[in-house]
Amino acid sequence: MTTSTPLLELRGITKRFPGVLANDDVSFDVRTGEVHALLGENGAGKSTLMKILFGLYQADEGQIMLRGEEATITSPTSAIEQRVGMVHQHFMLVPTLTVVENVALGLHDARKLRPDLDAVGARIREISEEYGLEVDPDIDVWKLSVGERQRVEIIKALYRDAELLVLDEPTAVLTPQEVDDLFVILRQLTAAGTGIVFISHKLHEVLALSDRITVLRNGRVTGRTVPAETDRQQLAEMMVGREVDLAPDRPIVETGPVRLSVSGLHVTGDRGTPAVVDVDLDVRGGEILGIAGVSGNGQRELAEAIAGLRQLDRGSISIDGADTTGVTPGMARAAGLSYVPEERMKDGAVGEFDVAENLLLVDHGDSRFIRNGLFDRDQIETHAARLVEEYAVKTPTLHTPTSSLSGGNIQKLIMARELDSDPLVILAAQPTRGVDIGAAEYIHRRLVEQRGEGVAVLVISEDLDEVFALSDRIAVMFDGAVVKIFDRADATRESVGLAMTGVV
Amino acid sequence: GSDGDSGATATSECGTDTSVAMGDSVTDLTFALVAPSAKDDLAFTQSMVDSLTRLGIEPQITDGTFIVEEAAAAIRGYAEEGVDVVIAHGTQYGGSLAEIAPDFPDTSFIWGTATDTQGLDNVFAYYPEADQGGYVNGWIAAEMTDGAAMGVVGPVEAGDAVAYVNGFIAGATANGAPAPSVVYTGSFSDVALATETAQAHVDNGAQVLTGTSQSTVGAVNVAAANDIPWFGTQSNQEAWSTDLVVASQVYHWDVVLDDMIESIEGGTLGGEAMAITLQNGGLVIEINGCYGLDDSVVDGAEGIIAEIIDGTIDPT
Amino acid sequence: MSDFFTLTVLVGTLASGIRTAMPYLLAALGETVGQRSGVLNLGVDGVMLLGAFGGYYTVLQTENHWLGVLVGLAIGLGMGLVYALVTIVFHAEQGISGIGIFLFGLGFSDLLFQELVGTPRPIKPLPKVEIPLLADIPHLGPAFFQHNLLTYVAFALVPLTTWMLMKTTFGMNVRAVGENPQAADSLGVSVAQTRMGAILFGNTMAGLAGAGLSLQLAIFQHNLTNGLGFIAVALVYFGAWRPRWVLAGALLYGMVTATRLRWQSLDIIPRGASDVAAMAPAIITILALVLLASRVRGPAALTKPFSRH
Amino acid sequence: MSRLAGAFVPLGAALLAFVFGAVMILALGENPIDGLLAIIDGAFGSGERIAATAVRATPLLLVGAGITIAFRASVINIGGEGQIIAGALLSTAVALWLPDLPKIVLLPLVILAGLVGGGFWGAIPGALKAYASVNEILSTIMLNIVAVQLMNYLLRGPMIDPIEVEGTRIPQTERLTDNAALPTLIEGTRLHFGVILAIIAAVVVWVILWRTPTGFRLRAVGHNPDAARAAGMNVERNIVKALTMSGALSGLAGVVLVFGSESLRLVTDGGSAGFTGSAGFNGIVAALFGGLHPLWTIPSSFLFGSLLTGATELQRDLQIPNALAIALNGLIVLFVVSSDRARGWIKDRFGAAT
Ligand SMILES: Nc1ncnc2c1ncn2[C@@H]1O[C@H](COP(=O)(O)OP(=O)(O)OP(=O)(O)O)[C@@H](O)[C@H]1O
Ligand SMILES: Nc1ncnc2c1ncn2[C@@H]1O[C@H](COP(=O)(O)OP(=O)(O)OP(=O)(O)O)[C@@H](O)[C@H]1O
Ligand SMILES: [Mg+2]
Ligand SMILES: [Mg+2]
Repeated sequence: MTTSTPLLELRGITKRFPGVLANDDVSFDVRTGEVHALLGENGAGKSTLMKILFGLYQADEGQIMLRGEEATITSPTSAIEQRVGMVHQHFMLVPTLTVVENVALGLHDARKLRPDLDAVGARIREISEEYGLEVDPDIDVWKLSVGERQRVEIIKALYRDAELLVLDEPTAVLTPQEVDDLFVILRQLTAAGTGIVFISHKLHEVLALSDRITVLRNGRVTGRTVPAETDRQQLAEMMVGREVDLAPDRPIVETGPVRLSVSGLHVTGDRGTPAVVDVDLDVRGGEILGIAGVSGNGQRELAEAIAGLRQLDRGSISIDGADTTGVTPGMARAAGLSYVPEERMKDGAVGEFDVAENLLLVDHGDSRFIRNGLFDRDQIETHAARLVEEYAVKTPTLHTPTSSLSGGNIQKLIMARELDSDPLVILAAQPTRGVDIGAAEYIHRRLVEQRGEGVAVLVISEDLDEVFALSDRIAVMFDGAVVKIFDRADATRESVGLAMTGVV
Repeated sequence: GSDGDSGATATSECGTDTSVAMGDSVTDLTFALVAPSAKDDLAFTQSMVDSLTRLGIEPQITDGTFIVEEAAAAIRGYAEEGVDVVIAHGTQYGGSLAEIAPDFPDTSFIWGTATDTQGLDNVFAYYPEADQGGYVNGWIAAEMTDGAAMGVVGPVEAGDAVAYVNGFIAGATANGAPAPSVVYTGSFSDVALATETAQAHVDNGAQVLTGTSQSTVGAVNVAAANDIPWFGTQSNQEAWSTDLVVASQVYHWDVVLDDMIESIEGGTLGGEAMAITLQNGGLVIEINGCYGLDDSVVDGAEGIIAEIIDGTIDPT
Repeated sequence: MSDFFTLTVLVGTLASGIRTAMPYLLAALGETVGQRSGVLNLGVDGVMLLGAFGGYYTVLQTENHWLGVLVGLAIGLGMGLVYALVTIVFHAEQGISGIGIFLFGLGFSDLLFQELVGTPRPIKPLPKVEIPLLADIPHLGPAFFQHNLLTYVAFALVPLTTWMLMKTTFGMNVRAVGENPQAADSLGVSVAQTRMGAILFGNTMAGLAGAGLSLQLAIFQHNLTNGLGFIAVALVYFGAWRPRWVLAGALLYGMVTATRLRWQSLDIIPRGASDVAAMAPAIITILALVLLASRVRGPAALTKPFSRH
Repeated sequence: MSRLAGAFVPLGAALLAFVFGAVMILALGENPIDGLLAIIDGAFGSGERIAATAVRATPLLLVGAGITIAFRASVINIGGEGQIIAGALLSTAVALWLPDLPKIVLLPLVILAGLVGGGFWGAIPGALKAYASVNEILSTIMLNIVAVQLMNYLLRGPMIDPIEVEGTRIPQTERLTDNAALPTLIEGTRLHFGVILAIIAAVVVWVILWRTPTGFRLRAVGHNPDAARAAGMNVERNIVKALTMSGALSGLAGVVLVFGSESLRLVTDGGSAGFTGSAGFNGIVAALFGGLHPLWTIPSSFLFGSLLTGATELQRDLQIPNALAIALNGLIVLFVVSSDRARGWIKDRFGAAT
């Protein structure tokens, strides 16, 4: 570590949103060539702080110092000009544009008639090669996998010669292999002198990558440390402010009858190619089946087919013995399915609806909530208040628009809704992606609880820690097929990891 | 009033202004006019404005009220204001008038085009026997074309338009022409459709065009561009094309208005429907001096008009 | 029926369909660019009416068609500034603002017409420009190469608009802000400026379409467009935001209109069925879209105002 | 404080629009004050005029209430004109066929027919959108054209007043039976039962949207069809439902326009506006102006109703073409929607409330 002026110094940053103090007198610095990790629960204020740095928000109080001088950053353009780059938590890509176009956006003054896409493409290939960021520059972004999109985001920043690179939860959507690749790239960058802010909820990543760690809670800095002096347990407790149980107890449960059965399933993906190929699965009551696999190997299509959201080409599905092949989502639910979709803001909740309404999204037709043909508002309030309480959903009121909750809290809300309806089968896709440690622990506990009540649980996750923490059996998907099903006792990270690459 | 104009055709000196000059005032009654299109549309509404002008009457005008509800409000408003005579110049206003007129027994309402007064004794109705002029126009057209095709640009297949068109067909075929081709565009106001319709007729070989409604202004342009003679109706349409408008059947409502005013001044506020016809001089075939129609044709037309007037010819 | 398949009639129908399509095409191309940037403008018809009156009145006064066209363009540009102010600066709801523009254009063009002109007086129509050599090709010449200049302009603008959208910096920015304005903004592309540019383009085209209509018809009167601008907006959806499909839609609408009028003229459609004939373009457009079954999604940010917070 | 600002911003904006209007009136050589007074007098000058204003607002309110359903379900319904006509045609047909039924039976039947006619005309674009991916802006605009021609056809053919066949062939029905007329509320004015019907409709729409599972589904589908589908809702059916309900209310507006009119008959002038008074469009303005809230659409419709009736007086009194009033309406819309803050205020306070 050097003693010279830090690359970046944030001094006493305060940012208020209506009713929320998102950052409260936060100070934070980054030196050249280091990775400084920013940790905190969902809603702690990490993204807000970084958006201020990137000129998307203006701080109410405080200063930004870049290379020792006070900087005014009023817009992303001025951030980019001052060589600050950011890879956003939610991808900032235009899906209908090609990779080159996405990179070229904003590079060219609109007064310049045509963007020199050839030159941009050439430079992208150079960067790709230099850092091993493989991606086809001429492909439309909507055709890319999540990992590839991530790479485009990084290329965008590198293309602009960022000296300070902010990565807001870059690993949330990556496979373990992709995470390793990313770390190689980031280390290369720091070696070249780039300063990096790294935000993640995955503590082992933080410990592996960063030079220093700062923890935020409720908008305030609550701890600063370095990896050598701490461990996962301690970090988790710094974040959450209480003791955290990282692996839920899984009591032994008698398994019941088969509740979910999939056989000979073939499904076509969005690109018209086979996405699920001849999959057979049985999940019994009282058992958690984890599906591991690198994203894009048919997990999403499998989940959607079971939930009735995607047409299937061949095969059959049954829930609790009832044939649900090709039914509507409503019918699948009627048969006893609860579904926690992968993209929670897109498929799981209605952002404009308030918390109480989202808790009613599935069961709104239930006679409990209706009196004389109209909604019984007292019942609805009571129901919502109970779920918010039981599932520890942090929300100012029951009538707060759901979109203003943090990701973790939205996920808890969806869990509350889905688990409360006495399901026979729970299908949970990426249940804790982007969710903080505290909330993830909570969600895991709830899923295990359902298992204890004899529910069949199917968890799809790219996070091997999660798969191992929850599953009784682990199925590995590769290229649309289930290549292997492990008993928990026989599974090791290595054997599962190998199966994920198609080697059985 | 039937002793109005003596001749049923009037040939304008080429180059004269066809706009109507203010006549000597015939009455002290106050007038208001409510009409669906613009007061200077060179068609239906203008025919009434011109007629009033000839009588030296300057009415208060609410024009462009194609929305019946609005027209009704205006009609009622004028009656409330104490205007003596309110002219509801739109067939579609009749229903509203049936409600309004009884509320104002001292006001006289004049309504057209309509063939009856709906049993109201303070309502006069007026209508044109438009088939008469249509017949004459058709006859002249046939005389000029020698068996060639003719095209008619119609609006919606209803109302006076049908009478005029049917009269035109009758006149043309009676004079040995093949039946003119008729297109109803489905709109009174769509100029683009009227224009393309005229063009379609021309492409299909039409040597003469006619049409009715305010949308035909576009069709006149097509006639002009292709050097094809045009026959007009409702108002004198020479202003649209000085050279190619052969003749226009012009509505001289003043003929019946005159009679109505007489009645009103005599204390009878309505109860009668009056037609403008070639007989009473309310329909005038105004021939464009600039077109240079052969005198023989004009004479022939005069003959036809005389036969319609004396009933030898039934134009329907 | 056989009458229709004589060459002259077919040629006339083609020419008529192309003429009819011109104002639709111009307006719809403009609206396409606007919508690609995320801005819906339901006021196209109003802007067209203002452009139509401006163009008409200029020619009435000066007899100079190109001045008329210029005035139409300028009026479109001016209305574009108004619309940009309302929707971009004030973030007003786009649907309702467009209807405001429509009502203003409908009323104001009529007001000006009544005060300044009164009686509809014809002007000299836009002259036909015969393309050398091509215009002389039998049958094809009269159908395709004997139109007024604006018609050629409208057709030429199809590839040009595609080029602008797909190849230029402006077009790339337009597509980006229409799909994901946050992403464009995060790279320093000004969402406001880009949308402003697209709105100005769209409205200028609407003004041009209006002037094109009145100069082609050589007349103006109350509500000359008769809802043409609304159909132009509909054609953007028909064309799924792709200029060449918008062209296909405009041509389809124009050709069906031309054909039905000719079939009525030839008595192929009997006189009593005039109303059914008048429905045909609308119904056929819908049916064509059903058959094409295009499931193309529109710009994701369409009608959504952008702000960072 | 912010509430005060909220109330004054749109008023200020409307005032600014009137200043523009005043400039136009001045340019026409008239006194703008007289103009304003004429508008006020025309809209509110007497009991009868207030009644006329309410009657004018009625179809706007009905269409507007329907529009709130459609727009809340994210369906852009530009087809009000066609749906009004469809409702008017079917209800008129019922009154023509069964003129002898007692009022107590016929009137509800006529109202039902209007709902069904308009609902059917709305269901077509609904089904096209849901099951054939045809954009509803396109199909509703096109169906307006079809409805007008259908009306022209029926009124000059099967439904024409028998007298007219021999007479001047005016495309209109005979005067319909009084048994189908909407009862007058206050003798001597035109205020009729339709006004109450419209207010009831607006309240019912509000109840449906925010107090019933049906409305809940419509709104969920409107905000996020993906989440709605994943939660088990039938997105397609809800799209059809939204357009059907929206169309049905426009159809009811058609009933009110025929059976609340003085003429008690359906007449066409070949286009749609002559009959509808452009309520299909003005209703959209009223609804959006009311923040897409059915209850706020009530005052909003009355505001536009009063502008429309006021404009007639402006023309009658000062001979100012009513084109000016139309332009002024456009300006008011533009100025008031631009006073964004006020809309935000209304939304915060009432729109999000359930
Ligand atoms: N634009 C905004 N308007 C209002 N409140 C906001 C806005 N953006 C963030 N917030 C609130 O500010 C707080 C901090 O949010 P922020 O996104 O910075 O959290 P985070 O630490 O990045 O959480 P996560 O781990 O879920 O990404 C939260 O309470 C959030 O709801
Ligand atoms: N999420 C849900 N939870 C419970 N019941 C539902 C749900 N969605 C739909 N239903 C029920 O399933 C049936 C089909 O629903 P759909 O949304 O298609 O509306 P619908 O049958 O037209 O009902 P309505 O007219 O009452 O809205 C209805 O009976 C409805 O009550
Ligand atoms: Mg964050
Ligand atoms: Mg139902």
